Amino acid sequence: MRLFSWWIRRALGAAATLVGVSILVFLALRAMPGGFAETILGPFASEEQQRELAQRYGLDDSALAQYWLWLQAALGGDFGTSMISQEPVADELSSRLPVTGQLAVMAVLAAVFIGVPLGVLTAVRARADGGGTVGRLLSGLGVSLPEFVLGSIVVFLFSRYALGLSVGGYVPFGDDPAANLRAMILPAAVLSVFAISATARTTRDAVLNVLVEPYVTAAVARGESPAFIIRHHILRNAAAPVVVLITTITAYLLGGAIIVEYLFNLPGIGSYVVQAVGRRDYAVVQAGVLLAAAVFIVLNVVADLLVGLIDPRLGVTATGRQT
Amino acid sequence: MNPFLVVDNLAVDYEAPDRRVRALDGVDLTVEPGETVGIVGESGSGKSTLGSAVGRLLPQNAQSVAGTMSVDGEEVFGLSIGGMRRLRRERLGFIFQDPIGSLDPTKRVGAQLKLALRGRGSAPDVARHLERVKLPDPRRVARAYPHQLSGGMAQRVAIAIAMASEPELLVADEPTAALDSQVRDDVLSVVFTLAAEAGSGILWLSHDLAAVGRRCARVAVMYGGRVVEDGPAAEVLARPAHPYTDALAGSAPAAAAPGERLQPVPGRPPVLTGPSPGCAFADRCRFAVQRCAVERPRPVRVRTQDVLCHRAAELAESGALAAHAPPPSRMAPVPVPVGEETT
Amino acid sequence: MVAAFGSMANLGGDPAELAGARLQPPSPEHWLGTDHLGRSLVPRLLEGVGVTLLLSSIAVLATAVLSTALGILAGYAGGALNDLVMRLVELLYAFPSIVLAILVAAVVGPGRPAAMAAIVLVTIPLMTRLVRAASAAVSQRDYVTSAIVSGVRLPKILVRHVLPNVSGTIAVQGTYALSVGILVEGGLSFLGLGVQPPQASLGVLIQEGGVYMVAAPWLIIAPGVVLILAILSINVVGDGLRDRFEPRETRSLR
Amino acid sequence: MSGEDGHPGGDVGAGPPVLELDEVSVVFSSGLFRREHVHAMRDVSLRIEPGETLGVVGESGSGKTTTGMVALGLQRPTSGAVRFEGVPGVAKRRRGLAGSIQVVLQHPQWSLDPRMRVGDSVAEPFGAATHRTRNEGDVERDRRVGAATHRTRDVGAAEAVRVMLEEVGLEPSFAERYPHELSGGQRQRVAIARALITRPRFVVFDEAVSALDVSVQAQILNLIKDLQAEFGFSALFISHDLGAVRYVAHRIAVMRHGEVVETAETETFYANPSHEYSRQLLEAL
Repeated sequence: MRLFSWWIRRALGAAATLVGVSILVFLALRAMPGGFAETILGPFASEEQQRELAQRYGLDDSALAQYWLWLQAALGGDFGTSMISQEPVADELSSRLPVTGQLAVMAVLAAVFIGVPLGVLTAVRARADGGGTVGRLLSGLGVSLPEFVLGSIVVFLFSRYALGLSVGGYVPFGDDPAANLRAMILPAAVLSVFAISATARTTRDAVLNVLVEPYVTAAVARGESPAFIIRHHILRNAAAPVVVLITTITAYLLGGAIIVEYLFNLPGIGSYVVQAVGRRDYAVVQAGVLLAAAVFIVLNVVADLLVGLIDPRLGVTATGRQT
Repeated sequence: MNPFLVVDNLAVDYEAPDRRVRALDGVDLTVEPGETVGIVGESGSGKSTLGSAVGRLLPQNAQSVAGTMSVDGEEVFGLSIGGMRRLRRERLGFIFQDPIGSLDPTKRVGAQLKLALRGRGSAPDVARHLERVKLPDPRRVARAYPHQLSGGMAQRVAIAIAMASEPELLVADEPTAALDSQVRDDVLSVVFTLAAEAGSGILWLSHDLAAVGRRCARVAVMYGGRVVEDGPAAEVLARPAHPYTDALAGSAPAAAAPGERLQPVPGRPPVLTGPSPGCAFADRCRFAVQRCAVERPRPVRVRTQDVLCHRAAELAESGALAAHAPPPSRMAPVPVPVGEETT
Repeated sequence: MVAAFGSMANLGGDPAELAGARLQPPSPEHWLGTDHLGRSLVPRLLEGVGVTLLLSSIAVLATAVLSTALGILAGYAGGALNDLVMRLVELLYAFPSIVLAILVAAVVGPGRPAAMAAIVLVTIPLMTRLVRAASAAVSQRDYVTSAIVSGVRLPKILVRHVLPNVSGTIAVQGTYALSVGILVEGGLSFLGLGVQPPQASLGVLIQEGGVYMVAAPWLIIAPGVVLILAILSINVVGDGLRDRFEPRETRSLR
Repeated sequence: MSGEDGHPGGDVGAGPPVLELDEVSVVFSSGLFRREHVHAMRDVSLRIEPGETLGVVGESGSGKTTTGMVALGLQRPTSGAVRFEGVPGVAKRRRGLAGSIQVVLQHPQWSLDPRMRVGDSVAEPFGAATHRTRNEGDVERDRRVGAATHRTRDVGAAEAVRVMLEEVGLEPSFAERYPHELSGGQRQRVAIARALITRPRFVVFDEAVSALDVSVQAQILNLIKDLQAEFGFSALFISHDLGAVRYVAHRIAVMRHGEVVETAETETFYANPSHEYSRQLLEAL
């Protein structure tokens, strides 16, 4: 019963956030230079197009009514028309989604399969006197390497010297998987550095917190081996913050992908949005931002779902004095 | 029969960034197979460190700096990692203070018990082990997560897990301190009954002199990292031979008769940074003489007790230490007749 | 500190001066070489570091003030105020940092105000969450309860008891926020949406260097390394502060 | 309010009870649609006479801590009335009552602000109380708070702190120390000094000695008894430790599942507890 009502609250909260995000995005849209019509249609729209828009979004109506119409359109997948291509933004986004998605998935996989073991290892090996310093420095360096620096350097090295991989030359995975992976591995690697390091750091913290729990001491006292204790008692108990981080990172990767796609010239959503900002193609920016925020909110709910499955105690946090 | 546990002049230090704290300052103790021993001490007396040291479960910043400790002839601090693990697995058992915390929150009780049975446990086995600790409806308990249990139930589960391997010595570190007084007795009965059935010895660490005296055959009182008095429970309680034991018994409010004023021990327990130069209790002791502050006392025999006090023999003779009401008989909870005072 | 970063921009000569030939490699005269307009990179880099740090510190200072106020109030009061603040924070948190920064730049228009606003909006949710949690914990402590019972006024309780006891969290998170701020400024300027040339910032320099990467790699390596070192050293300071304010036990599994 | 005889006997009936709880219930609800209700207190009626210590015992979850919070005005009753010196409501009169009601809580490590010197911690309630005195020009309170208000406030506070530290058995030099330099027992002494510096008429001790070592616990229990004899405050002494409650309280209330199952004079309780549950508690002692 408690669980059920907790879930309903969580879902309502996520929905509220999503509405809040859409209001923010809508307000931003209206605040932009050129106004609403230009933002949606671009500056070169015909009179007829403008009339049609005014009718469709009720530009003479109250702001609330306009928001409602805009929201309905957005929910129906209508994000307006790109100023540059004069194509509907939604079509362009959906054709570019696979590239960004693939990048994010590759980076997340790296975070899970490299970052998590690294974090567990450095935590279990950590000592009071600071023996884990090397691992800590490495992961500290990793989170300090921004994509635009690391990416620039990688692009430079691989385009100047023959290092076996080339920059650019994106091919859809369905057309030629090998060529696709060759083109994607460098950008994904650049994107992964932060994800791996952040995951390793969070995992390390989480495992260190679990290591001092009485049930771990109890397991040691029963004569269990470290491998046994890690497998049966530590991994699951340390998983919750790592799951939350990885979902957060997935959303962050959508942001990082913007820079990586821009650098490696990949036809993903990120490079599309950056170009759009440069050309003041605002309808595209709006759609991209809304999409990223929506993905993040959905991922957050997924993370909560997973955490609920991992830890049967649903988190009750301290909320100040109730006097 | 050889003693199962022999602690000889054991000293353990904790290394903090800015200082070194001595937790054990030369502990002597022996526990015979199957013997029930209560270690009584206040916080900082070193009893928990001693309990952890038995299983070499000390925190990383602790190290033994002197003395030896052997379990059935095997030197604990000299064992290989594998040897130590085997010792813990096959011969030692532990119960801790925080019952719910010592169970894995993400695993059902049955699954945890099964792990402790090392995969040999079928569902009926699990139920049988839960039944032995007098848990009602064992099947339902097996399906529960630890946070769904009360403290008393969780501690029973922890006992079932610890006793599953029938250890030769069960170390119980304040196993009832976090429980309501109502369930304490029941939980202790379970521990002592199971241990008696399995022939396990018990090392029960507690701050409650009277409670320990009711259950254990022997009581060792710790102060300042040493065992200052060690003897049969009834004797130690009724006729303490060390001034600290006497003071401790006199300061428990539960023992005070109506209108009687408590006799607190002045000052506070010491924090040692190295070996104590004399008796650690000297500056709180109303019998202290100059010698007490500068010379470490050696064990002396007073009646049935081994005592670390320069003036023990003299005090025993003069009757300066109060005689306390005799403890109620051991093992059974004592029915209190209406209208009579409790101790 | 702010003044120091500000004056740093004026050290090492005039960054706009066309000091030599274009795209020259490092030499005794120009230690880090010259850029595509023939400007020496040393003064440019100093200006860039100064601008980036100045901008980020001011923004993080604003964040610290706002987050501390919001976090302490929400953490102490709990209830409806807490829910409201946390809902707002979650709303901002829902935007990935660079996405939020781009949105800000799109609305405000590219430039320094956009970069600062973006840093504030990106760091506020991170910091407010943790200050709130710390403040909620402190508010439950016995000394706060006894101060309330004694009739001590609320503002005094917040300033004398809660604030000093969450200051460790504020220091740690402020440090991390500074490194996030530098990242956001760098990323935004790199995309051409933050600081605008000819003014230098680390992001601007890296972006310019990227264009001439093949011909003049030193142009990107120097600012890149400086940026990485800046973030790394700030993070190390943050880790150190955290170890001090939130010390942690370690255990072995053996 | 006589302090000399140290027992409430002479005072009972001299004025209205210091604190009265009249059929107080507290219900906590949770859940969104099907709300679950937990009765932390169920029709609890208690009365504390001037100079009297009422002990409250019970297991965890029996509602004894909630009772303390209600008495302090930190928890609003769902139903029922709370009267302090005959006048209803405590929370709303907090400023007016500043210094009249104090509390000593459980955790020695959190009883004092770790960032404040001991002297400042002890002086804090004094400041709040003298402030009030000035605002309202309450001559009677002036006298009670001490000569301090006649001088400048800081000098007065420093002197009051010195006197109070002495009362709880600590040297004046402790005022300069920080809490982390003190032992648990010393911190509880400071917490008591802090509570008594305003000469309160009513003090709640919520598990105030539970976290202390046995040998130190006795010191604090004696200190509480002695100070009560000296200052004559009324007290609510809440503890799960029947031994401690029995030692300091004049009367004892036994709580279980949010209800008071028995209230009796301590001597009667020692000799002849009437409720079955009280007998069980005594046995477990």
